[in-house]
Amino acid sequence: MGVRYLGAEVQRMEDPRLLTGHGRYVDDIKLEGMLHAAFLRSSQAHAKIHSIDITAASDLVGVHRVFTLADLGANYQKPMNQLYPAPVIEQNKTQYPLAKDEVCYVGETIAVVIADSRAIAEDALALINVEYKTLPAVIDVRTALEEGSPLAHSDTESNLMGKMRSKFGDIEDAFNKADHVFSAGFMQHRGGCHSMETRGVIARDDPWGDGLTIWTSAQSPYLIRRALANWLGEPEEKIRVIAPDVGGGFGPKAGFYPEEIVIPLVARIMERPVKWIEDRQEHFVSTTTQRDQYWDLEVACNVDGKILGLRGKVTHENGAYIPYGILLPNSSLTPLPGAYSIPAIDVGVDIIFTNTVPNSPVRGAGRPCGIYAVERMVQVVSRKLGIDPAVVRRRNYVRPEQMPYETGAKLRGGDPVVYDSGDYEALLDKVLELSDYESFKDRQIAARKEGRFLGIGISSCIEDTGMGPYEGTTVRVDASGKVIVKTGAASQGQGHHTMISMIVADNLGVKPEDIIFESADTAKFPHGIGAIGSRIAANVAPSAFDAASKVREKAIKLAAEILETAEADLDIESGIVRVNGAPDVSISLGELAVKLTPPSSTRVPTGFEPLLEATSFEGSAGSPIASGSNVAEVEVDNGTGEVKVLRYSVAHDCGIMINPMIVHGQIVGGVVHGIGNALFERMIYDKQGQPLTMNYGEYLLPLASEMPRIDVTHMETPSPLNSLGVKGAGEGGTIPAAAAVIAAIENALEEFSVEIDYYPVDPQYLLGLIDSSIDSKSSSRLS
Amino acid sequence: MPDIREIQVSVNGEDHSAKVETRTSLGDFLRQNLGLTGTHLGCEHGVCGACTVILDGEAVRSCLMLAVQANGHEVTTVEGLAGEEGELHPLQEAFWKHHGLQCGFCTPGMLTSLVAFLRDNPNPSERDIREAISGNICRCTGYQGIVDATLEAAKVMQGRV
Amino acid sequence: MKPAPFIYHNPLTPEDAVSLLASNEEAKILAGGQSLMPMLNMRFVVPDHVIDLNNVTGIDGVTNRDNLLEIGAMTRQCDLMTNDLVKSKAPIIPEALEHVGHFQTRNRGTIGGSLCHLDPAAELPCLMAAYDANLTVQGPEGQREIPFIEWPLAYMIPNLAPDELLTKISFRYWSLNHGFGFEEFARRHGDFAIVAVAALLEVDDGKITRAAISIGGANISPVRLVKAEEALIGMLANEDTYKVAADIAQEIESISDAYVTSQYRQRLAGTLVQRALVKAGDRVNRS
Amino acid sequence: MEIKNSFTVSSDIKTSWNILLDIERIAPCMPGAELTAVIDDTHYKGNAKLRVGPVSLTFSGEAEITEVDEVNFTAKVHAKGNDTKGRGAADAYVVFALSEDGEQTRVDVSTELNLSGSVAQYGRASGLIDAIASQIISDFTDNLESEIANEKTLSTKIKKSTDTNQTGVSKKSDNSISGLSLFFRAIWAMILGKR
Repeated sequence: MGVRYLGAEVQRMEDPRLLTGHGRYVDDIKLEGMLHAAFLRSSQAHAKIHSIDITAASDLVGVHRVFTLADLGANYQKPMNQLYPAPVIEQNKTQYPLAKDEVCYVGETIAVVIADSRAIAEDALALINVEYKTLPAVIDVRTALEEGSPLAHSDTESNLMGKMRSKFGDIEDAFNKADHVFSAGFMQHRGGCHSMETRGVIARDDPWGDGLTIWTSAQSPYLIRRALANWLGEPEEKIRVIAPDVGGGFGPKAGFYPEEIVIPLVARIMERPVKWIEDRQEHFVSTTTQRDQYWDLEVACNVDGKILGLRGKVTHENGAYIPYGILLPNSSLTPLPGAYSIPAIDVGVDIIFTNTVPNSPVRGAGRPCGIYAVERMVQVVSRKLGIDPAVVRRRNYVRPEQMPYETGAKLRGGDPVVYDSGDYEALLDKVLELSDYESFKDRQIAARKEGRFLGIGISSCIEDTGMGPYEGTTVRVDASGKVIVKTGAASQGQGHHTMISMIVADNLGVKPEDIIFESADTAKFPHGIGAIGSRIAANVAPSAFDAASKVREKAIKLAAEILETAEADLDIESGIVRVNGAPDVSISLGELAVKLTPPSSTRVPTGFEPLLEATSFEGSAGSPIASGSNVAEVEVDNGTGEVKVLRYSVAHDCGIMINPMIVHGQIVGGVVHGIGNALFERMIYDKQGQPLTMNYGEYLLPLASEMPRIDVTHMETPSPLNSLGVKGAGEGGTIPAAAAVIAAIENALEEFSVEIDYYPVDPQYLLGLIDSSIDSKSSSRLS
Repeated sequence: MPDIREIQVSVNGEDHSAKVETRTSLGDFLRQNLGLTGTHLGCEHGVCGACTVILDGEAVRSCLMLAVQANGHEVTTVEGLAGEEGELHPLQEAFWKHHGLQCGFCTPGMLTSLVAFLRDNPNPSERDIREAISGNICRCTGYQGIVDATLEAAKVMQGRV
Repeated sequence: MKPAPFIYHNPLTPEDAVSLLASNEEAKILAGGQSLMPMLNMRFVVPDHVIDLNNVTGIDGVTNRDNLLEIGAMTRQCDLMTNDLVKSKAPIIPEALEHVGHFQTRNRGTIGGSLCHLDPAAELPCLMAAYDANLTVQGPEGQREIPFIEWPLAYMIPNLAPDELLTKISFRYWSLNHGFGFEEFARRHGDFAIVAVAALLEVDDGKITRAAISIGGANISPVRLVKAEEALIGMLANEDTYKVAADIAQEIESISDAYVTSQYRQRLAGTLVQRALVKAGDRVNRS
Repeated sequence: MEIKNSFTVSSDIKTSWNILLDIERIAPCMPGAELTAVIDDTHYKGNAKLRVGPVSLTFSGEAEITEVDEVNFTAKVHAKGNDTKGRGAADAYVVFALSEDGEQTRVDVSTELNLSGSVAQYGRASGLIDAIASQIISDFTDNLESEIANEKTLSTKIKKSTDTNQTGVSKKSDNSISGLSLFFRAIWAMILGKR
């Protein structure tokens, strides 16, 4: 068996369909007799509901029925499940699928209209009259714990959802013996999902047949099946959840939403299929997002820049409910100490309820925030001590000889964070070379002579990827010789079909085009976890590899018996088992499959189980840690405050790359998301909790016109944790980007001593910093 | 009482006659009445560009036009870009080769926009292409694969490759 | 995001359009649709009648009459960018239109639609303010002409009665060797400007003889920087002179919103007036 | 948002207080508002029209006098209304407090106004909407002042404001930055929904 596909830039199997308009997204599915839903959502950030009058809406021609919570049935007057229970959740608040008597954010579902068309359903929404008693809203996390602050939920005593802390090493000692202690405070804002396809759900109930079938634009169909089965009190087997083509996910589609309860229930009650497609305005107020985090940190270091300890506090805005456990605050802490060997850390997080859309991870989850925090403190050390930021990094990196390196931090499940492999300084060297870092000073001076302000910034990161437990694969050869590959892994554009087909094709000796790939359908594969946390490659690649190997072994063993030759003399190529050196002695995989699925009155060959098939759940023995170093080069316009990213360089290590073209796409796309966080994307609420950023003219997603060309180079340090040596790559572009861009801005404005304390960095803020620096300089000259 | 009109539209070279409520957008009409679901509605307020189709040769937002306004006009959607035998348009080929798509949702609008753009700008620079697709949002790719694909498609279409 | 129901009307002449406007309450005119359609989809605007101008004849195209450019209200933005008359007589217009949305929206968007929508940051109103354009509107009683300065009544409210239709925009173009500069600052390509500046200059013997500076986005409708225009007359066309105008621009009355403060808009106005004048000055000197 | 206004009238506190409690008399002081029904002594129905650029809103709702303190001369009113086409709601808590200021009466009007729904959710116009709301309240108190001070002046007051609006953007010199405020003059056109 020669490796043919692994490591090659194989063009994606998904693409011909998607390029010709033949994708199948939820909204493309049309079922006989299907009705359409529109949700009435709270216009209030926080209010008691006195009454809901649905009379006029129900009477509208074309409306079939309007449902409030009470109309869903006596068994269903209860809040939604907590997907990830955890002891640190002191106050567990999940929402009702339709509001009961209190709404806690603008966008919370209150009622649903079922009509002949979406347009008519929307007509009816305007006729529903909700009588609210407005309650004070909590919007600013910084004051949410103060005495007398309004409460995000009227039946709680405090807005504190819970506290977490990452503490290891002797922090007191580190700060006592350090030459210097520096501090910095900053706010990090990460925005929403904004996948180009919004969410959407179709449900059909066939009580005498298939049961409930749900098509949903989701990253974790199995999680939805389990959560729904739990909530309904029904067996999972009678619920089928399918994630068809999904137009981007980025985290928020990995949860379980009220609509995924309401639409199935309503379809059951109406005895008709029902479709709901989230529109873009709904997306802004109902799809979970990340929000603000305020960090106050102190770093202890020696004169040479060696960092001894890091301590401080984070205030995390959680939104109104906890649909998704504590994944986000947790993943903000676990990346500390980043790529560095920092012996002592003590950072706590207060998780705060506000009357805004509930939180969930968005590409990178908390990791971009944790890494930003570490990188900011490295930057502070570099600036305060006047040591080049590359040098400070060199003096602090975890070194290859320290691998496996246990940081002291813990993963969500309680396992220690262990860096499995990598060479962080080598990555830095690579990115410095790629970005012409050495000659930057010349570029900067030349530009300054023309009145232009150039700056450069470095950021290094680690990323825990491939969290367990598994993502299984079944490989089966059918009578036609086609290879059916099934997995629980759901794709939102990451190219799983191609990646998995490459592995199976290599191992089984077939062509990728002879593979029939099926995924993200709970009826097709018994269980899966979901596409979150850059976990698919490191879990599904080993299981696909293993399942294909087992099928291969079985095929060779059977062929050896049939062809009366030794197993060692056989090889499989293009789906045909051949005897080495005797090419016309052969049997096809299809023929072997028939032997193992024989007609009636015949036997399965002795010593063989039926089916030329194998299933594997092999994954990674821990979280493989990917790593990267990035360099951003920016120009700041001192007349407008505008920042242009001129150049962006990435050196990345995600272990062995299965398909470098796909990895490259993940990195570049991730970087652009990170630049969006650093400079553009911001969702604003007013003091009453009304969202003000409700369209794409105001929520600034990165466009091609503002994005730089991104140069990427790779190192391939195999992970020792799985059979293929792979690590995840889905978020490694996003995680370090904001820190690199912001360090570059500060570098560009060094003469103004600008210190940036929040992102996204908008031009108004930056120009204000420049102007006030000029003002203070001129006034000090005068005095 | 819904305001319904009968319209005649040529879509991808095929004549269609249909009754449509006047408030229906061209995008919804293509998707729901004609079943051409390749045209995607991403924002329905004219910013994301996913719904772009070619109307009488020019790229337009199908969410910002009423179906009734297409009466008597010719529309090309993503389904109409490949050749009669299903051979991919050079731009589709180049998107495939350069990984110009991930989830594929913005892709139809990117392709229709760029087909019209390349007709008027056969030798674009990278800057030209980036400005041309600044009205098409992609959340996955970071645009680079799309830009590279367009540069190559331009060459192919000029017979320079 | 589907529009509320309405009755659609498809007039073929301006007169028919006006009589439809006069006979139907709560009617909205649909020109290029690039602003109205989003508002219909979001149900911000819920009209009972929509009157489509796209099949109305005789209200598009560009003509040159006695040093006046006359532009039909339904002339599409893309056509203004490629029109030879516009390119030669008022080259600032194609330059500014590069900033208007994206090529797909310019394929539908019209000059009349933009002037009637009257977004404070829109480029075309800013340009028409710079040119002191006259707007011809047709009503049941016939036509009237409105100088641009009287066109904005309020935030996004033009001086147009419910039964009137904008049919034509005309302005006197500047001498062949005038200089022009259009500068705007938006966060991303094609976004609404935070502030936009259109500057026109005529210079004789190194001294400024005529100047127009129009600022969009700063206030609720475009504003002419009259004080600065007057100050420039007779001065040498150089950066020090432009600085005088820029300083005046920094005092311009400005609005705040959820994203930027009025102070920032003022600051931008200063920067952009300076840059637009430099550009205009350079172009004069070259010709 | 919270908006505070104060004025002093020359009439004595008793007279002022009686006028203030005459809702049918003071309702028209609210620009764009009309009283449509009197339910009882403390409950009223009405409409308020508002135009924000291309968006014409009609809020239909109720006002309730929630508290009348004859001893301290304070009254509280809660008014709320929904746009008839579902584009949002306005909710206002208004506190009127009268105090003697020598021979005169000082009137403090404090308004807590909350807008919700799509009318409140447009960031680019948010500053403007706040300004419009403040202007409405401020004009209301101006009119109220006139009503209390001298009922005859009320009609002229409103007419005057309307005139300002109809002047629109007038002379070129006025439009320069040294001219009158284009911004605040223009807001009147929106409040009154002219054209």
